[in-house]
Formats: sequence, structure tokens, C-alpha cells
Amino acid sequence: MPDAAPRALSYVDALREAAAQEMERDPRVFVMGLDVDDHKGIQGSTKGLVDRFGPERVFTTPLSEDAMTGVAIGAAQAGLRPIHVHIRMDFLMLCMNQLVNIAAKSRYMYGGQVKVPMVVRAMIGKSWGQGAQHSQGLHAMFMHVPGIKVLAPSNAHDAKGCLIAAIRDDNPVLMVEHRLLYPLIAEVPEAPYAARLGEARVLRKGTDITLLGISAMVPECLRAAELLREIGIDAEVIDPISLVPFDRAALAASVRKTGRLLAVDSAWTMCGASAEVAAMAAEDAPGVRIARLGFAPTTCPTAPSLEHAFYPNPAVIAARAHVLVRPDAKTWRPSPEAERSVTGLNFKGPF
Amino acid sequence: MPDAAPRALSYVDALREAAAQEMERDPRVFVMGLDVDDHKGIQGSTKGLVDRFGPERVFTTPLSEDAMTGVAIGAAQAGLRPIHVHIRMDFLMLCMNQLVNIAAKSRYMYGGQVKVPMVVRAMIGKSWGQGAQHSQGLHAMFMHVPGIKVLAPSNAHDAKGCLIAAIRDDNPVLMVEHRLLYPLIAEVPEAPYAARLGEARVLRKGTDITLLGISAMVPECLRAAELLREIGIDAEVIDPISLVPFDRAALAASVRKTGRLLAVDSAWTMCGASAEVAAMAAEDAPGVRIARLGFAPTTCPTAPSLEHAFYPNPAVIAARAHVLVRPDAKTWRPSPEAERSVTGLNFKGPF
Amino acid sequence: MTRPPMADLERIYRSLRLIRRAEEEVARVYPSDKIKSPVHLSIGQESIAVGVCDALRHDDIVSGTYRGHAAYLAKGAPLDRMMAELYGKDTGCARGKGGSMHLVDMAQGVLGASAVVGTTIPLAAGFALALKREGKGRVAVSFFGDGATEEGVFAESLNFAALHRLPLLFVCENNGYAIHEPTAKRWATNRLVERAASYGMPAEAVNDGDVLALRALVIRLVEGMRAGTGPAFVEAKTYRWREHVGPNEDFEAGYRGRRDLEAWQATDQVVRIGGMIAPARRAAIDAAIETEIAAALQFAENSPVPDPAQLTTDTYA
Amino acid sequence: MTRPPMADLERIYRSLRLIRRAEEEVARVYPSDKIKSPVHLSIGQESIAVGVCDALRHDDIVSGTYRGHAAYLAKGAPLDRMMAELYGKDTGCARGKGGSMHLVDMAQGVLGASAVVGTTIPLAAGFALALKREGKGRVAVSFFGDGATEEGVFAESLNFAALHRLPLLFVCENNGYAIHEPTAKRWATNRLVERAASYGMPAEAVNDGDVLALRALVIRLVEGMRAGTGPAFVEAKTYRWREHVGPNEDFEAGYRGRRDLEAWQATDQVVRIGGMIAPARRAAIDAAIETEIAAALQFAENSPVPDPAQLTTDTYA
Ligand SMILES: Cc1ncc(C[n+]2csc(CCOP(=O)(O)OP(=O)(O)O)c2C)c(N)n1
Ligand SMILES: Cc1ncc(C[n+]2csc(CCOP(=O)(O)OP(=O)(O)O)c2C)c(N)n1
Ligand SMILES: [Mg+2]
Ligand SMILES: [Mg+2]
Repeated sequence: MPDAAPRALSYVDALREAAAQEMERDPRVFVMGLDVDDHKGIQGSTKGLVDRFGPERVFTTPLSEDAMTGVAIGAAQAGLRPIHVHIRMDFLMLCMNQLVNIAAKSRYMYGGQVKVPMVVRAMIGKSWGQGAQHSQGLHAMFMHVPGIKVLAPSNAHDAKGCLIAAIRDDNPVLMVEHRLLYPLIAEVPEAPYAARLGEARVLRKGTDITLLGISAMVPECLRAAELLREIGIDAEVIDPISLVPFDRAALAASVRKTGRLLAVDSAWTMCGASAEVAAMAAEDAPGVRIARLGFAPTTCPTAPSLEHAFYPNPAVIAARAHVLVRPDAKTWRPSPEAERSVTGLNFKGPF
Repeated sequence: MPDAAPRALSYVDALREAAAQEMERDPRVFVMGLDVDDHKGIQGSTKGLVDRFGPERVFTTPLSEDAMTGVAIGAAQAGLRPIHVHIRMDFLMLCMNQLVNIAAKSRYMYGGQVKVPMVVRAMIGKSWGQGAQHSQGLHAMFMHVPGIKVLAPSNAHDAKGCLIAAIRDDNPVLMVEHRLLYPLIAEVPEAPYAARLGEARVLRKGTDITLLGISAMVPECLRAAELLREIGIDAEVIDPISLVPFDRAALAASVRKTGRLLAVDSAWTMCGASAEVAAMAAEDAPGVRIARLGFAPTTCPTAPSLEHAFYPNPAVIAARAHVLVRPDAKTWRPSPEAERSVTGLNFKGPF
Repeated sequence: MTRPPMADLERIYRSLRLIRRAEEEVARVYPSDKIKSPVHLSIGQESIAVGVCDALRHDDIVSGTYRGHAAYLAKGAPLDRMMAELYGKDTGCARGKGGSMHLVDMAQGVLGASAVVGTTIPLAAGFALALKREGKGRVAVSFFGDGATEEGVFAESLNFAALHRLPLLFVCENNGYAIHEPTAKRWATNRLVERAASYGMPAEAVNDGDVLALRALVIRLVEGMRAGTGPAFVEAKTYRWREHVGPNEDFEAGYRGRRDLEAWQATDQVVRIGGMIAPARRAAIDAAIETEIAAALQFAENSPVPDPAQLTTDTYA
Repeated sequence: MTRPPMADLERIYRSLRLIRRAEEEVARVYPSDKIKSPVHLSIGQESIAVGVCDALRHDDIVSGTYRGHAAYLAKGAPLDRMMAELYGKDTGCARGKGGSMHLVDMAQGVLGASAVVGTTIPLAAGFALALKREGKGRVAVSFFGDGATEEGVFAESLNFAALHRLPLLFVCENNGYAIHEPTAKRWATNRLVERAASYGMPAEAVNDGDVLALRALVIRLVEGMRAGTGPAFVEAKTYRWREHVGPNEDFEAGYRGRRDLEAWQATDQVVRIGGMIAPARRAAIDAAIETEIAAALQFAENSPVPDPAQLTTDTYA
């Protein structure tokens, strides 16, 4: 099995490889979405697919997110397997009706007569003045509605496994992809493999506190754990990978052990994924100390001086964790040097 | 002050009175939305307004929720004060982009140059085969996004106060109105008054458990409290009234006292308002026992045999509360007679 | 236009009459509360569903709306499963989970309907995309109301269908109202056919509800579509005889006049086509329809309600 | 068409040239990372914003897009606050919270722009509704790209504006591309003007970027609008000289040819109108523009960044 040998691959290349392998395997799979077929190919994640599979299976669309989502759903009901790509998750607000009122509900409200095997890929933007409408993480809205699955892989290995699993799944699946994860490299087997949905991964074992990160907050939590180690706090880091279905047992086991939970999301906290995680932990492990971090409770600004304060970063995560673990200690913040040594995710174009 | 004398008024009449009084007071206020000017007048909540204020200030629209929301926002930025009415909250999925990406963000992303004083009224349907797309409570999606306020009055008195407060507020405000509350009568002063946003109300004092109900779940929680009383459980019932801003202090005070929280929503629980309530309680009062109830985690069915199991009702709420309060006792359910004596909300048209 | 052969006329009559009578029965039963969801009747509008569907092949696809009894029946889906669905029974076409607004029958090529106006139009386009790839000459039809044309998704769908030359027939059932609001309160002017044509597709109107004229038009348009010429648009004017939702008339409400009704009743297509058929044949058809309706009601009555355990099944596939 | 008086020509030239030069400076500065957000340049498209805005009154309203420098400047909003906004400074027109894609100046009648394509079109309609009620003859203009016409909200907005006879001018800046996708990959045909007219409003095209022809057309259309005749539609063809986003050319990418650029450059309106002005006058205008730009850059450089405490201000009013 030479295929099983892992290779170093970036998140974006893993996404593209997953799509290409599935398109090779299954002629029903196709890719649609604004600009999926241009020379930039959605930051590279669809690049070259049109040359390989032709314009019938890889096509751009008019700027009509609402109808295009309906087209994807209709095609899926007809037996095809569309992957609908959005370069910003913010644009999903234009097709909420199709996703929430049709895709999520079709199988149920038609008494099981249809399936909707579609994938919606949507990217969360960050940094370099993306601003109010190009930066949102809105996955909680989809988690809220039964009938949709939601995956948020945080590394290249899981990106490939999740996209393949999403394509093979018979339900609408939202892939939450954070722009800042795209260049990150991990070991990725070449042969196709599907992630098992609903299985979280403990990335770092610890005893003092559970840091649950979502999407780009996973590497940030790992960095925070490094900072915490220096003051003797042993953090466990969990990556849920799949938000719906969610690995509730893994969360419960971890927080029962550590007694503390900090849920960190690439999104707002109110009614967010982090609220759900907190609620589940509170229900399953009464007595656990809980806090959440996410976007500041405001619109995303463009000026760097404000943008910096808008996002959680490893130092902020570590400081918040410290408060949970040592509520009576005096305020601690990692030293600037330590902070620099784990500098968080950042980028500057291309858009 | 003869005006101060309370009168018995239904929720729907209170809504209409609030709109009429504010339109009388402020010529900038106007009402738009599908069918606001027909003889049914949105179940009566806008009935007669067109006769009184004319078609320039009370008008129906084409079936164009997205653009009409943009029109309301633009008019609000220009200094008018629109009330945009939707007969089902499900239809807000068509105008999420305008609400989330424009209304919520305008003031911030334009550096304070504009205000968006608009009201969005949206009704949650229930019963009599409303089904998958006419029954959803999607307020959590709006709570998730900074920049929008969310009110969910549960009785006629608060309906009037909230709508007036919403009209006078300089921000986009979503009014969550449950169809089953419309006929319910309360004492409502005739003179205009504005609810204070962010102030919860303790409707029933108790020591054993906090039942926090949202919208139509408030009367259901009160009924559940009656059922619990019979087995010696003393429930406190809280109505948050305003979901954004939320009266976190009132919640914390109550759960610190009772040690137990059951959050009950007219909506799904995952990433829902009930998740947020649970998360806040867990953060603020570690150790409290927490559970949530809401729609079953599935699409809303039409057949009564299924629909009945889809919604929480007083008996289910009481039974769940019992488990929280007496985890080791054997399962209890109110007797059928008791259940009947507090029969929950139900309706059968008109739609 | 030459009159179709008698076999065709009989089939068309049977379909028109079945829909009319079935809905009259729905209206009759409604006050008994046996029907468990709101009903939007097509009484008076049958000729559109029938005129279109009779021009289709069995393996073609139609997509209707919450006012969907007519399209469902005209495409040949079974009345008994429709009635059972209205009754909230487990034997319903959507197993009691959809109700009157969400009729479906994939085996008969009836896509599931939606209660959110306009939302099924792009779904039919997606289906048509799959049919085009399949390459068997099948076509899809999307039925929708005049109100639905105001939703942005309608415009988006026209553009996409034209761009991809989809085998998709857009059929606007223009009954002049969205609930109680006349088109005059929603449109500055009616140039819908012209607008559809501007996307790059043939577009025509049938203004009088003539089922045979509509059928002939659809036969002509669909022929091209099967050969790959791309989508087409039809505006079919019609009139809703009953209230928007529910079993009754509503002329006393004041938003429209009984005179309009009378004008449309004067050219009622059920009567008209019935008049082209020999009385004895017609009586036989009518009798068979009554039998079918009675059996369907019986079926609905006798069927079991869904077991509460089914509450969460089919949330996910 | 008669040539406008020299004062008008000078004003038009000044506006064209200011936009061109300011954006060239933005492009020059961009690689230094002083500008803190993506920029969508209008270089080559200036004549549309200028042709339209020069036909307006000061108290009229314009609404632009993320490609909004031109409309902002053409309507008379200050360059220094725009530059400061691009630099992420507290003195920016949006206080550093909006960036290049969200320019705004309510005092000059420039509505805030949006980065979500098409979404500002109904906002302008809402504003026009308020202007209509106000009854002072003010009008609103909505600028948007060819891509934006594919969004359903465009169709919905046309319908509503026509229905309510709003004083709203729709201006489609058709530069032939949405990012790298030509209209041929998005439309079956271009019958946009015809389509807009089908909603019940005058609709015309200007195909060659002629700033004076466009201005004359807008003067004519807006005159009627002030008197209450309702909305109008203009399709103005143009060409984007630089890449979709960012400071550079992108002809090497292969999605379009340099020949197209050269054709448009041959009729460059900045040069053309400049040529109508006496060289000395022109040199004076040019010099004043350079001074203004230098001052604006200086202003942006020297302004303070927003204090982190401002992170949450203006989330709510
Ligand atoms: C998106 C949306 N908006 C509003 C409604 C409420 N509503 C139900 S039917 C209807 C009128 C639709 O009119 P039309 O499309 O002409 O169809 P008809 O009922 O006349 O057959 C409206 C406004 C809805 N169901 N969906
Ligand atoms: C709703 C939405 N979809 C997609 C995008 C990504 N996007 C940004 S600009 C653009 C092209 C817009 O083209 P057009 O309207 O012609 O304007 P132009 O950029 O040519 O001025 C696209 C697709 C977006 N910002 N918003
Ligand atoms: Mg109609
Ligand atoms: Mg363009």
C-alpha cells in the first residue's frame, strides 16, 4: 500500500485533492460556484479541476447565490452530487432560504422520498481589512437547523477526510473552511479516506483544563497550551472536527477529567457553537467551570488596531484559561516574547 | 391619568394599538409588508391601520422579502422608521443578507454615520399542519449577530411595551411573536409605554428550580409550575422578554438561588437561545444543574400524532424539571387529569 | 387549432374533472377537521396543470407549489396517497410529514412542493440540469404563481436556465392575486412575457385558460426543449374561485368582485371539454371519478396515523 | 449633442482626473502595506461616476459599491477622509471601521457601500422612498456592476421602484466581467435594457463610455424623475483597466486580452475631456489635483489609528 504513506500537503491542496479523487471515482460529483473555474480557483482549492473534468462538471455561476443553491439542491435530489463553493461564508446569507427551508428539510417533509447529497464549501475570511462582510463565521446558524451536517476541519489531514466524507454523505453538508488554515501543512495520505463524522480528536492530553477550539481556533488553542505549559498549567486540547454530528461523549469525558472548559470559536459566542459546547458540558458534567471566547461582540472592523482586538489569539486564550484554572491568582498574561514565539494566524491577500 | 387604568386586551390588539399610537405620535413611522393592508391585516395586528393612516404609511409589498428589507433599511437610514411585518418567521431566511450583512452592521461599518431604526415583526407558527416551513423559531440566528436587538414578549402587556420600545429604538429590532399568543388577554394600559429592554421579569417566585421560558413557552412554563406544585416542587418562572439585550443578572440571581435551570424555547435547542441561556448560567453560576427543552431535533411534521411530540408542553416541561430537581426519584409524569387542567396552547387557523 | 382526438379529449376531461371533484370533496370534508393542514385549492385553475401535463411524457418532471393538488393529480400521482397526506396519515405521499403544501411523488415525476413562495423554481432548474446531462430528452416543468415572479430567485432561475439551455418550462399561473393583493398593487405593468424573453428564451401567454390552446403551445415548446433548444416560458392567465387558503368562497371580503368569477365560470374548461364528449362516455368517466374519490377518502380514513417514533426518522438520510 | 460650456467641462475634467490620479496613487502606495484593506480600482471607469454625478444636484444621493472610490469622489466627498479610511485611521470617513469597500459620506449624499454584491440596490430604493415622501425633488442613484444584475434583489428592486414611481436612477456599470468571468459565461444574451424597461421605466444604454453623452442622458432622465415620473435605468458600458482587486494589471492571467484594453484606452475620457480644455487651464487643474492628493496622503499618514477602546462603539446606536 504505497498510497498509505503520508505526504506533507497544505490544507488547500488537500481540499483540491479530495475533490479531484472523488470526481474521478464518481461521475455524479461536480463542482459549481462563483469563480471555481478561473485561474485563481478559489485560492487554489479548485484550481485545475476544470481542465481535468471539463466545464460540464466544473462551472462558474452567475451571481445568484439563492437560485444556485436551489439548482444544487435540485440536482442533488435528481441524483447528482454537487459541491457548491462560496469564497466567503458571509455570502451564505443570500441562500439561507434554500439551505434552511429546502435542503435541510426536503428528506423529512417529503417523507423520505428524496435525498439531498450536496456539499456547501464556505470560507471564513480574516485579516487585512476583510471587514464587516468578509470575515464572519456563521456556522452556528446551520448547526441550529436539523437536517444539515456541519464540518470544520482544522488541518490538512482532516480537510481531505472531511471533504470526502461530505461528498459521500447523503445529506447536505456544510464545510467550514477558515482562510488562514489554507496554507498550513500536515501529513496527508494520498489514497482517499473519509473522516468518521462525529468523532472528535484529542490533540493534546492535559489535566487542568479543556481547550476546545473550532476551525482556526484549534491551532490557536494549541499555541495557548504551549504558553500555559510555561506556568505549569496542563491543558487538554480538543478538536471536534465535526460540529454536527458532535462528539458529545468526548467533550464530556474531557471536562469530567479536567473540571474546566474554555470553548473557543472563530465566530461570535452568543448562540454560537461555543454556547452549544458550553451548554452541553454544563448539562453533562455539572460543576465544571466554563468560559467561552470568540469574536468580540461587535461588527468586524478593518483598521488593524481594532481588528487585532476583535479576534481571540493564543495570549488571550491562555490568559482566559489561567483565570478559569486559578481564579484567585493575580492576572497573568504571557510575556511578549512568549507571545511572539507562538504568533497566531495572519495573512495578507490574495483575496 | 385615566389612561393609566389597565384594560383587558389581547396580544394582537396590543400590537395594533402600539403601532397606531406610535404612528400617531411620529409621522416617520410606517408599516410595510406583505398583506399588512388587506382585510385580514396580519391576523388583525395591522387591521384598520391603512384606513387610519393611508396607503403611503401602510402598504403591502411585492413578494420580495430581500429587496423589501433593503428598502426598509434604506428608508431607516434616510430618517424614517419602518415596521416591516412578516407573517412567518421562516420567511426571514429570504432576507438574511439584508438583516445580517446590512442592517446589523451599517452603523458600525459606516463609522457611526447612520442609524437603522427599523422594526422587523415576525411570527412563529404552530399547530394545525403548519409544517416544516411555517413553524420555525429562528430568533437565535439574530441573537448571534451583534447589531440587532431581539425581543420576545410573551403577553399582551409586554407586546405593547416591546413594540413601542422597538419603534423608538434607533437600532434594528426583531420582534418575535408567537401565533398562539395572539388571542391571549392581559391587562394593558391604554397610554403608550415603552418596555425597558434588557429587563427580565420573574413571573413566579420559587426556590427549587428556575424555569426560563421564551415567547410562547412562558405560559407553558407557568402551567408546568402548577403541575410541579402538586408534587411539592416550587418552581421560579422567568420571562426574559428581551433576548438581546439579555438580563444576565436576573438569570444569574435566580439560578444561584434555585441551583437548577430548565431553559425552554419555542425553537430548536442546538445553538439556540436556550443554549445561550444555559451557557450564561453555567459561566455565572458554576455548579448549577442545567437542562434545555425546545423543538424536537428534527423538521416540523404536519400529522398531529407527530406534531404533538415535536413541541414541548407543560407536562413534558414539568417532567423534565422533576428529573433535574429529584434526579434519583423514579420517573414522574403529571396525571392525565392534571395535564388536561393546564392544557397547552393550540390553534386551528385562520392562517 | 385542430381539436385533439377523442381519446385525448377524454383523458383531458378526466383529469380536469378529477381535480375539480377531488378538491370539492376536500372542501366538503374540511370543516370536519379530518384534514390536518391548511389547503390551497386550485378550483377554477385546473386547466393549467392539465393543459401542461397532458403535453408531457410520463418520465418528465413537474414541480408545483403549496397550491399543488392540481399539478400532483394532473401528472398522474395517486389521489388516495394525497388524501391520506391531507389527513395526516402514515400512508400519505409524504408519510404525514408534509401535508397539503408539500405533496410529492418522485415515482410519477412530481417534485416536492414548498410553502415558501418561489423557492421551488431553482430546484426544477437543478433537476433540469440533471436531465440535460442524462441526455434522454426528458424535460422539467416549474409551476408557480404570479406572486412568485416577484421573488428574486425567479429572475435568477430564468437567467441560469437560459445560460445553460436547460430543458425547463417555466409556467406562471397568473390568477391575478397573491393572497388578497391584486397584481396592480404589486406590479407597475404586466410585461412578464417580454421580461422572460429578455433572458433569451421563447415566451408566450395564454390569456383565457383554454386548456387545448395551452396544451398545443406546450407540445410545441417542449418539442424544442427535448432537442436541446433550452428553456421556455409560458404565462397562463387564470382565476382562483375559492379563498386563498381554506375551503370557502370569499367574495364578501371585498378585495375582488363576483363578476370576475362569473366571467371565468362562463368559460369553465371542465364544462367545455366535458361538452365535447358524448354524454354516456362522460357519465362513465364521472362515475369512475366518484368511485376513485370515495375510495381515496376511505383509504385516508382507514389508514393509521404515523407512530410517534417516526418523529425523528428521515431527519437525515 | 452640443458641447457643455467650458466651466462644466473643466469641472468634469477635474473630477475625472482627480479620480484617475488618486487611484493611481493608491496603486502606487499599495505595495508599502500602508493601505490596510483590499482595493477595487475604477481606473478606466471614471467616466460613469462622473457623467452621472455631474448631472446631479448637491442634495441628491448616490449609492456605490466596494468599487466605490469613483462614485465617492465624483459626488464630492473628501479625498483625505477616503485615504485615511484606506489607511485604517480614525479620521477615515468610516473611522477606520469600513475600509476601501465601505466608503460613506452622508453629508455629501454618499450612502455607505457594501462588499456583498448587489445588496445596496434596495437600500437606494428605500432612500428614494424617503426622498419621494419628502417631496423636494431630490433623486437617488444606485451604481452597481453587471454582475450585480444577476442577483435576485436587482429584479426585486426594479419592480418595487417602478411600482412606487421612486425617484431612483439605476446605473449598471457594465465592464464585461465579474471578477474574471465574462458576461458570456453568465448571461445567455444581453438584453438588460429591454428587461429593465419591462418593469415599466425608461431604460437606455451608453455603449462607449462617452462621459458627455452619459451626462446628457442622465440630465434628461433625472429631470423627469424630479417631477415624479418614476425610476429610470441606464446601462453604461465600460472597461476595468486593472485587476479585479489590487493595484496591478492582470492581462497575463489570460482571461482577457490587452487588445480590449487598448481599444478603451484609445477613447479614454480623461484624455478626451482634457483635450477640450486649454493647456494652461488644464495644467492648473492638474497641479491643484496633485496638491490635493499629496495633502490627502499626508493627512492619512499623520492621522492616529483608532484607539482599541473604539472596538465596540457604534455596534448599537
Ligand atoms: C416567501 C413567501 N412570502 C410570503 C408567503 C405568504 N404567502 C403564501 S401564498 C402567497 C401568495 C402567492 O401568490 P402567487 O404566487 O400568485 O400564488 P397563488 O397563491 O395565487 O397561487 C403569499 C404571499 C410565503 N408563503 N412565502
Ligand atoms: C453576493 C456576492 N457574491 C460574490 C461576491 C464575490 N465578488 C466580489 S466582486 C464580484 C464581481 C462583481 O461583478 P460586477 O457586479 O460586475 O462588479 P465589478 O467588480 O465588475 O465592478 C464577485 C463575484 C461578493 N462580494 N458578493
Ligand atoms: Mg396568484
Ligand atoms: Mg463587472
